[in-house]
Amino acid sequence: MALNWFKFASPASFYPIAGRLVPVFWVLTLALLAVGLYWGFFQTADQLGGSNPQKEYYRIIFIHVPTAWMSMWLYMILVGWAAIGLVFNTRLSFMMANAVAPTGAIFTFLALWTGAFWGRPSWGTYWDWDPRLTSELALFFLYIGYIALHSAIDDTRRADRASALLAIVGLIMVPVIFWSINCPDPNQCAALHQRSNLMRIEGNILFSMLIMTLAFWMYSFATTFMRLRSIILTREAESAWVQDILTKEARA
Amino acid sequence: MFRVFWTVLKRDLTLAMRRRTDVLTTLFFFVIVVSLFPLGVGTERKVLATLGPGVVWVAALLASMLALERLFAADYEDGTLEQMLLTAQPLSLLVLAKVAAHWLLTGLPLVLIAPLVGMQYHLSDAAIGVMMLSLLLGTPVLSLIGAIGAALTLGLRGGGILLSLLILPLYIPILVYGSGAVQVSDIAIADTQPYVALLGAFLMVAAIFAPVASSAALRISLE
Amino acid sequence: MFRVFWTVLKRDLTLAMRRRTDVLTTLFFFVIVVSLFPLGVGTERKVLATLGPGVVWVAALLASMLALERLFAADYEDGTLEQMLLTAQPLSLLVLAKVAAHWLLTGLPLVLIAPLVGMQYHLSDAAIGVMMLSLLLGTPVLSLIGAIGAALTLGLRGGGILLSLLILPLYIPILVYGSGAVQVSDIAIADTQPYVALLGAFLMVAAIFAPVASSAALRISLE
Amino acid sequence: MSEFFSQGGFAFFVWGAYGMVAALLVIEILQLRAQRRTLLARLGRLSRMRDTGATE
Amino acid sequence: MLEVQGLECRRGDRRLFSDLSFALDGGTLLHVRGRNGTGKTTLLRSLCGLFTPESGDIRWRGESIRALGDDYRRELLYFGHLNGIKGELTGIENLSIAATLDGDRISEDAIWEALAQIGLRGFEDLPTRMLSQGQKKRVALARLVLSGARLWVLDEPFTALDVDAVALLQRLIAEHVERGGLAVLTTHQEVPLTSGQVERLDLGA
Amino acid sequence: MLEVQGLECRRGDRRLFSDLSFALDGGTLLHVRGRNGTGKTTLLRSLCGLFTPESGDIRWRGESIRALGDDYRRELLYFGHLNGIKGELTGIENLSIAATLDGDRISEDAIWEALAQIGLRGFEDLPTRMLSQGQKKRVALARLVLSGARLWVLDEPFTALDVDAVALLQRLIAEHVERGGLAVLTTHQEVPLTSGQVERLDLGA
Ligand code: HEM
Ligand SMILES: Nc1ncnc2c1ncn2[C@@H]1O[C@H](COP(=O)(O)OP(=O)(O)OP(=O)(O)O)[C@@H](O)[C@H]1O
Ligand SMILES: Nc1ncnc2c1ncn2[C@@H]1O[C@H](COP(=O)(O)OP(=O)(O)OP(=O)(O)O)[C@@H](O)[C@H]1O
Ligand SMILES: [Mg+2]
Ligand SMILES: [Mg+2]
Repeated sequence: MALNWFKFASPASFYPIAGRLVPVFWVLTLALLAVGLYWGFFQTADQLGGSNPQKEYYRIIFIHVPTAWMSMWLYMILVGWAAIGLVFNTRLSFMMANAVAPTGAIFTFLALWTGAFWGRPSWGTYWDWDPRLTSELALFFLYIGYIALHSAIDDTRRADRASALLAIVGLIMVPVIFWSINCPDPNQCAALHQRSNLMRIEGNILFSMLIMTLAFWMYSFATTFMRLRSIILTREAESAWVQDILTKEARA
Repeated sequence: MFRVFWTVLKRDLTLAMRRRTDVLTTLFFFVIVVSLFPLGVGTERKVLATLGPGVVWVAALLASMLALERLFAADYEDGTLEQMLLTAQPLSLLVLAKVAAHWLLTGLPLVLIAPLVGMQYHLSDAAIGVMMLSLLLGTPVLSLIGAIGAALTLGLRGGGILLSLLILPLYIPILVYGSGAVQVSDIAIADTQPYVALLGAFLMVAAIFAPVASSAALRISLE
Repeated sequence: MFRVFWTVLKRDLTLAMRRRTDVLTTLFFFVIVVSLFPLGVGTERKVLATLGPGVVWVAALLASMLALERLFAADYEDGTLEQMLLTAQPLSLLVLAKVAAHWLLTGLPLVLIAPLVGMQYHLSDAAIGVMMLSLLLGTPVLSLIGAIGAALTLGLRGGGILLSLLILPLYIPILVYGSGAVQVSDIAIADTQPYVALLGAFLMVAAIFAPVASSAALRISLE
Repeated sequence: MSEFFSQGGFAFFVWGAYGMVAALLVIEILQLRAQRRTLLARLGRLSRMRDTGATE
Repeated sequence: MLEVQGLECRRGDRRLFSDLSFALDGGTLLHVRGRNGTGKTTLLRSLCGLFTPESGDIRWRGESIRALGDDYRRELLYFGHLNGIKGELTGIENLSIAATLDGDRISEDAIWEALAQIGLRGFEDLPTRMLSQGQKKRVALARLVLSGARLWVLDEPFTALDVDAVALLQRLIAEHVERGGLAVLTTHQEVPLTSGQVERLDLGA
Repeated sequence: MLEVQGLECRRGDRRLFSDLSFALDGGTLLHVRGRNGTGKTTLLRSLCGLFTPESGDIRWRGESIRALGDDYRRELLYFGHLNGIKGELTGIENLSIAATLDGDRISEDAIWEALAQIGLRGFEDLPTRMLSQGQKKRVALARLVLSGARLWVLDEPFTALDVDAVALLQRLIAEHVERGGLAVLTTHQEVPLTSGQVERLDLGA
């Protein structure tokens, strides 16, 4: 069984599977985006009352929260693959980690951007040194560091392992960073930010937010697999099966 | 085991003594960066006093980071690092000894020169005391964490700026508590204790885990 | 003559585009350093607004200086710099073109990202405008002066920190007038003109003399 | 319709946020496609070159 | 004693060799040969555990060298392209630090003796950066005299050495093999090896 | 045409050679020889004006090369230990930039032609870092085909080249000398030089 799994995890067998899955993910992405956006813009109230009144700008939530979530989930996925690669020395997992990183960095940037565009009308400022914001920024730097380190090393294998280690160290540090900014004064650590609560969010809003999150998941799968295919081709360029593909492409 | 630690530590100190400039440059870099700020920000006493702790700490971060670039580089280039990987000693012990030597040569001078710098920023005596203490506890953590980055970027082109990209975000907690301690010290001295305790805790944790991570990084970089 | 300038400029830009990270690292280093300060100094709006100009300028100084380390290094290592010395073109023209390319890749991005950074420090729109203008005029001067240092330290070990010792003191006038302009802009916009005029004058002088000095330094370093 | 686009006067913020998301995602897709195309072209050329090199 | 099974090594995206197997007993010398870039250095570094092969096993006395770790490294002496000596330290200092790290307790007299034997009498306490290229290499080779390692892995040990030094090194290797030691080496120049059982391995043929 | 008088060069604190004098006319090849570290490279770099000698004169057409400056460099082509080509650029880009900097206006066709002549057909627009060591050296050598320089200074041009390339380069040098050009070169391996008037200079003998 384990042997089977490793066979499946070889680049040669994963390449065509990924190729077949990509269009499926694209269709799902478009469908979910359509539903989510429609619901978000036309099935929700224009203004929110309550303790924290919000005007139309709250609609940024439908992209802000999903991008913010994706940025963190994708980082965990990246670290997961990196760790598997380091432990089991499997090439495909490093390629996965590599393929995830740019998409994750983009989502992180988008979380920052959409958050800023939400903050201006809501808090009256684009940016503040709030712990959550700051640690999102630190996460962005970690993504960039991962990508920069990987591309600075010419030897792919060393690049894979070195940046994997960096990602793992980063994963340990992110909570520490978050906590240190959240609690800069250990004398009064009680004044923790209150965490937002999904349960309090109104049904329609919650629905389109979750649909948009799903759409971004599908989008991440699609782009990651596309990138993965390119990476596999580059790295396996001299193996026979890639040569076969190339001759087929040339004829087509 | 202690004998090995001591041998490596003495070796690195001897090497540094035989080519002295490497030590002084870090110190001067620190002093220059700290002195630049009043030029950029203006020289009002009150502004400077609020700024002081933060500036000193950021300058310490930058200085320690730039010096780290050379932590393993010389040994890497002449092949002695490779030989260290092949000895029957735990690599993380050797790394710890090298980091200790590095800190003695680049971190400790920053601690000792801190009073001078504090005066430039019109800090109170109490604040200067706390600043020295926080630097004493904080700079070793910087060296320890930075060693991981130095090991990862060993022998790469553009190493310096890449290293800072990797390491500076990880320095944030030290910066927050280090400068926090100094800022608080101006209000009531008793309050600084939790900061110091936290920095001490960071130091313990880093001293245990960073050498392990660095030696893993070294093994990767030397393939 | 313009053809030669353009060839070298295009060459360096092409090279940078073919290995993109070198460009991005400088930019991110700048952003990281700027982002560290509020964590060290505290996040009060008013403090940050006074600090902003100085911090941005010091960060620009450091970023530009660290990037300069690589200005001639790659060409030195693969021998193309040597070949440039042997062409029948005035070396200072080639140096000027290389510095121009370097500024387009590392200085201009700083100018363009300044609004974002200004926002982090809650600067007013007018101040952000002046900051961009002062960076636009000041960063080329940094690159030009730094080129001399980069040429002098070519191929030395510990180059990075040595370079900063040589160059940072020379950067002081730019720092003073650059950050001065931004600070003044918050009071009355008309007043910034003399600062801008001075920065412009520095730029003219540096553009004329720095390439000559750098090419002399290059000839010395390549012996 | 114009009411929808004005988003209660917050058009800049709402569309600024959505616009950046749309722009970056589209750019990523385009970049991925371009990357694949150049990669295939390069690898194809390399393999053809290797073939001719072998016959030389 | 040293067994290699189904070894495959890659560098970058290129496979250097695959399915390489051999077994060596005590008293053997393995001469690895091949053109530039065929992976000799990579093979030697894999044998030392400095390079992780793509697949395959390397065993020492029947156990995987990964699992053995420090116990393997205690029996190993590697001599690579770089000398591994510090230019700022004297020959004596270099060798005594190396000995401490190897876990050997060697008296200073023994080190003076070794340096004399290798032809560096009078240069013992000069910083090694003041020595010529060949003399630097000799300092590094003095470790061969001092070390009690069972397995010697030598990557092009003869470069930069003059005729006398080459002869001396050949004698050292021969004595090591006679004592039941194992040696793996690469050289480009054809050097006649005098003793014990010699095996040859051609890479990239 | 090229005259050297009483040349003395130092490196660090060591005098490499002193009182070196020779004069070369058009159609001559000077072969500089000597052991490692005797100062061959230093001499060649002095001839190019890259290294300032301690004392002595170097003249070209009767005038000091310092005074000539750009006019001398226009007639000079130097080929050192380093190839002087950028790995990120293609062969075509490398050569056309080099030509522009040399002040020659060379059409792109001529460059393609030169690369083909030097045996790089099919590799013209690959980044040169993807080429093997010998192919990289060939790209650099294509400059010899394109250049109109009168004086060639070549420092160990034959290393890393295979037999075909060595023959090609010998032919290029011979043709250059036949056309009345001047060439100064060093090589360690004895390479038979076929044409024109050959002079030899032994350093550190
Ligand atoms: C640049 C500015 C901002 C950044 C970087 C940012 C970042 C984040 C991150 C990282 C999360 C996910 C947190 C988690 O799941 O634990 C998040 C969630 C959220 N953010 Fe923001 N944010 C920003 C501005 C804002 C603003 C201005 C608002 C609203 C006024 C806002 C409202 C929310 C809400 C409601 C959530 C969902 C909370 C949850 O489910 O935990 N954010 N943001
Ligand atoms: N750090 C590296 N990154 C990527 N590829 C490398 C690296 N080091 C070596 N290689 C490649 O691996 C191959 C084998 O290198 P190796 O050093 O093992 O060869 P070798 O047989 O020792 O050659 P030589 O005779 O020149 O010493 C070469 O083609 C080289 O280009
Ligand atoms: N940058 C330098 N600084 C100080 N000394 C140097 C430098 N470069 C070379 N030398 C010394 O100058 C001497 C001559 O060097 P040079 O490179 O001219 O020798 P060479 O004859 O070309 O040797 P090879 O055959 O190895 O190329 C050598 O002894 C060397 O140690
Ligand atoms: Mg080798
Ligand atoms: Mg030479």
